[in-house]
Amino acid sequence: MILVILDILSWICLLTGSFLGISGAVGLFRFPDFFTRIHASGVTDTMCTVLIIGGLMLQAESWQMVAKLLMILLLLTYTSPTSAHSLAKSAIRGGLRPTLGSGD
Amino acid sequence: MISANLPALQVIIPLLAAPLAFLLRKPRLVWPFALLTTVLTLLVSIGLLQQVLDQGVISYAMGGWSPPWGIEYRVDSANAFVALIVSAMGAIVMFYAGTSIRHELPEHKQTLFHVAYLLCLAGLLGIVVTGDAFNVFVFLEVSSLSTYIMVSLGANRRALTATFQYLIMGTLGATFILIGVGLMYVMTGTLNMVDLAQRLPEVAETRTIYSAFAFVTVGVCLKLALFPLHGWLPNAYAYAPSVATAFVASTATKVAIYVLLRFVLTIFGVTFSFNTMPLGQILMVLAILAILIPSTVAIYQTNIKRLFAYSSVGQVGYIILGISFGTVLGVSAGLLHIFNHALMKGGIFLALGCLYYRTGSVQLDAFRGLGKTMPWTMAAIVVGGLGLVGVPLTAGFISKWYLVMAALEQGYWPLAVVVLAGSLLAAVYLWKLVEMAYFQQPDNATEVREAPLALLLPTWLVIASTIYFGINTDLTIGVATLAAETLIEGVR
Amino acid sequence: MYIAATAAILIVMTLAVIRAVMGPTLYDRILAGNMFGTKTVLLIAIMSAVAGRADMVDIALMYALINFIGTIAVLRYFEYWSEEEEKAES
Amino acid sequence: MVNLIDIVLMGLLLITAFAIVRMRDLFAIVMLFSIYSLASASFFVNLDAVDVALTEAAVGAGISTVLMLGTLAMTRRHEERRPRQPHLLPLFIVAVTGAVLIYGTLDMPHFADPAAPIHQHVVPRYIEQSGTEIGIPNIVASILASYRGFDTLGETAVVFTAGLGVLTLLGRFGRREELSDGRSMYHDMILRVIGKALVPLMLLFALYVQFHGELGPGGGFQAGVVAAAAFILYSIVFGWDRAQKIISPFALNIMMACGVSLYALVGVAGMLLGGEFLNYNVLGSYPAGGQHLGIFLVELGVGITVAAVMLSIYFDFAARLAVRKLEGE
Amino acid sequence: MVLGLYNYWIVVLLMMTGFYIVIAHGNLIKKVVGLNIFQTSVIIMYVSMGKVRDGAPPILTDGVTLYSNPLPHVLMLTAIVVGVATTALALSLVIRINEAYGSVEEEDIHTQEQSS
Repeated sequence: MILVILDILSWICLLTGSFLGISGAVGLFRFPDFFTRIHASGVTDTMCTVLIIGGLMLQAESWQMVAKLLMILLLLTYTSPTSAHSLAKSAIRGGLRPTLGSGD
Repeated sequence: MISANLPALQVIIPLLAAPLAFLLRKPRLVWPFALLTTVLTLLVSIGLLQQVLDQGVISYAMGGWSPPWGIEYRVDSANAFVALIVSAMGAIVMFYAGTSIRHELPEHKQTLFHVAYLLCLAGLLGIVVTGDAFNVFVFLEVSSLSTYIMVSLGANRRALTATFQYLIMGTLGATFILIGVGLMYVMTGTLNMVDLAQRLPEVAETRTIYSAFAFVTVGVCLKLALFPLHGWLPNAYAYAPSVATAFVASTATKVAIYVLLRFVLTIFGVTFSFNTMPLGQILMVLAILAILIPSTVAIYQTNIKRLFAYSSVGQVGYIILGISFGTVLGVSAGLLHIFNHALMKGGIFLALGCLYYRTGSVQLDAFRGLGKTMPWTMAAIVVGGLGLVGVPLTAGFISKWYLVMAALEQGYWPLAVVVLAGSLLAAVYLWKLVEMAYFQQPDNATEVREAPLALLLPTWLVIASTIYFGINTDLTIGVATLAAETLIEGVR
Repeated sequence: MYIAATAAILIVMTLAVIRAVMGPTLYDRILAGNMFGTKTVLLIAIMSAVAGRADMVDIALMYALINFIGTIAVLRYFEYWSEEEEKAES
Repeated sequence: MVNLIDIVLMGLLLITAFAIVRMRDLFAIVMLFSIYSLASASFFVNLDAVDVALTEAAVGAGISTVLMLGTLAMTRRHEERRPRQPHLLPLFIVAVTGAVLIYGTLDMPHFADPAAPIHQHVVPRYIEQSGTEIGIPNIVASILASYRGFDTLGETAVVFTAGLGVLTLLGRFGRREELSDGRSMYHDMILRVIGKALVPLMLLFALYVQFHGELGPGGGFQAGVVAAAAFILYSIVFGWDRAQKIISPFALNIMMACGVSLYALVGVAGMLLGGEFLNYNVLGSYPAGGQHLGIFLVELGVGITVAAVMLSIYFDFAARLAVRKLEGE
Repeated sequence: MVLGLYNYWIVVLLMMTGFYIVIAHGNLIKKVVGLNIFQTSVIIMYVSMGKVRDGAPPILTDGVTLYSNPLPHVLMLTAIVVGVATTALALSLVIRINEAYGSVEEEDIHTQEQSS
């Protein structure tokens, strides 16, 4: 019973994660300028990672696997926003400005 | 114990000495150490040749894993002969390097040069003694990378562009070889040369093997600077430090030719290479072009190192011409010329190094009146040059004679004319130097003295040996014929 | 189910590559490259889950690290380069 | 699923490669190259080449990319667009070469065919015997360090040569201390915190990869590259001048020579104990024990050399950048 | 069976793309990138050869008998390392060339060499 619940839960995680991933990518692909794109990818990316890795963790057969996946999860949740942040910061410094909402 | 491990020691000594020399740091410690290493390597290769002549083929299983699972070192008369050439030139040039490098390079780069030199020696010897097709690639890269380092140390900024070009062409060549070996491997499942030779005939009639053959041959021809793939060579030779030019010119292309022989004759076999594939015809046409065109280009050069570099491309043509017959006589003529050309060109480049040591230039102008100011250096260049022309009593004559005989044996008498024409062209560019050196007055403005003994001695050792091997031919011809027979009979 | 997630990730990777190719600014490319890297990590995590091998997750871990360093390095050197250019212009 | 991933990744590789041909912005080209490298690395995982994948990611997407970026920082950003002679000759050469290769593939055994000769002749022994002969689970590590250990020695020598070469071309002995490669990313507080946390983790991971290499993917090369990458990260975030106070170029020089020597000396030890060069069986009281010790030492040598060389190369590049900066001011 | 030789053909295309960049482009850095693509594609070729259908990664595991071929993997580890060594050397040459000539374009360098 518990196994079935775990299974269903993990599928839900994986599917939602995939959906978020795709929506982020569509955002990256379709949005008009850099800052909207980084917004789109930044918001969905982290959640997508968490959900997919979480889904895999629920499926994992050994504790070793769970531990390693957890490490990846932690690493990605730390590094991905950091690089997004540095990227945005350096884009600003590099003279790039948002075109949407700039008031003109 | 030592005699059983000779094949491994041949490569291990310089390979291990390189990092140790790097740890010594001080050039005045590094050079004696490196010299000792090269002498030991030379002794090992003499011992190895002796052992091969006594006992026949030596097979040495690296790591104790029998071939084809492990890497095999397989020494027969052909590679023992080439290894001897390489390590002999290695030792002599290293002796010369002590004085020359101290003069040409700043102190902190001298150590780096010597270490690169040892690595290059190890790489070349590794290519020669190995019996594993992939191992060839690895050691090819060891020797290539260290050659790039040595060439890039040249004083002129053009040494840098020359090295870059060399690096690109060399890497393309090595990658082609890698592709070829991969295609062979996918059809046979083995990398060991003997094993490959035994398993290839089963699958020889497949398009994959045809294509593998093409890739290996083109890759190796890039490395050995066969016309028209010689683009990297003239500049690399012209702008490298004198020692590097002398060493690389007398060994690197020779080892590449050996690799060609090993792949074409031992692994693919004579029948496949020369009957199934039109290798003989292609090589012959390219060899004829290589003899005629670069030698003509050489005449118009004013940088004399560049002149002799073009001459090297021409001389490679002679060697390839011998190989293109696919007969014992032809291949032994090729091997003989590998040996003789290594000596002649090595000697000439060493002599040019003496000139550079005193005048700081290798342009044609620097030769003005050189016959008077540096008689021994100039005489060395002339004797070496006469060998290139192929005058009797020099080693060059012997190999050209054999070449012509091999051509006549096949009934290709027009080739004798080509060889003769090549000799004439060599005589023309040599005459340019002789005229400048002996019939022009030296500039009185600059005082030029004869080069120091530490440079002249190794130079004349090499030059004198070209005369010795022009008169006493038993050793060279004997070993070359034996080696050619081993190569052609193969392992079947 | 794994296959659905894999397909989704592959689609994301493709879109990221297209964005990296199209640009237009270098920052867009870096962003796309970063996204590509993260999705590679996920792809390999899924592959190792399918294979049921914990040791393959090490590779994913390695990718995550390398991807981070790559992004930071691009930013660092690009900034350095722009500084130089500004100096050259002024 | 293997086929799906295979096809898509191949397509991505093609897109990236073609884009690189067309593009002129060199920074973008390097970015795409790093994507290319990561994509090919995932491709390797898909084809079971886990060790290769680990190395390709670390080396291609990591070290090579960083070095290319460092070069770009010192040169121009754009490939100059200038009228050139039509690319007919190169195109012809490439077309012929490609045609020969395609022709060659026609008789090749089909992809993933288990009956292909490549899987029949030499390899079965590695797969069946290495468990007892060597006694470690990772077959790749067994072949790399023992069966074909001599190749690996040559490869370590190549790495050493590269370190030597970069030192020759870019290095300067002495007078490095007063140099600095300019404004680092020190100003970025978040990055600083994350960087500080990540560096020791990466070093730990490097040790794990080094010593776990017998059991899973990993080994000396990968570990060396990760260790070097950790210091490179430190150097990027905190500045090269700080990084070289932790590990000096002099120490790196010694390490890179010691690693190769260690490898070769293990081989010589085999010789002295009566075996062949690199025969580890004689190192221990029983063969598998000797193999274990030999592989451990050899991988350690590789790891030391690779880490030292990669870092030394990076430091040489950074030093050059610093010298440029000094001269510019 | 759909795949058949598909993988190899794509690999050949990739290889030739890299090769084309090396010989047709004049920018030295781009040449180095091309060389890397060329070498990486050769690695892809070898690794493709080593795949066995339904094989497992070549790490001995209980209960698994079918492994992919480990030998190409070993060879390619070597090739990757050789590749990065060459790249490092080539890039440092590019830096030195840029210092000596003020350009990394083959044509600029060529003109300068002709005039000197």
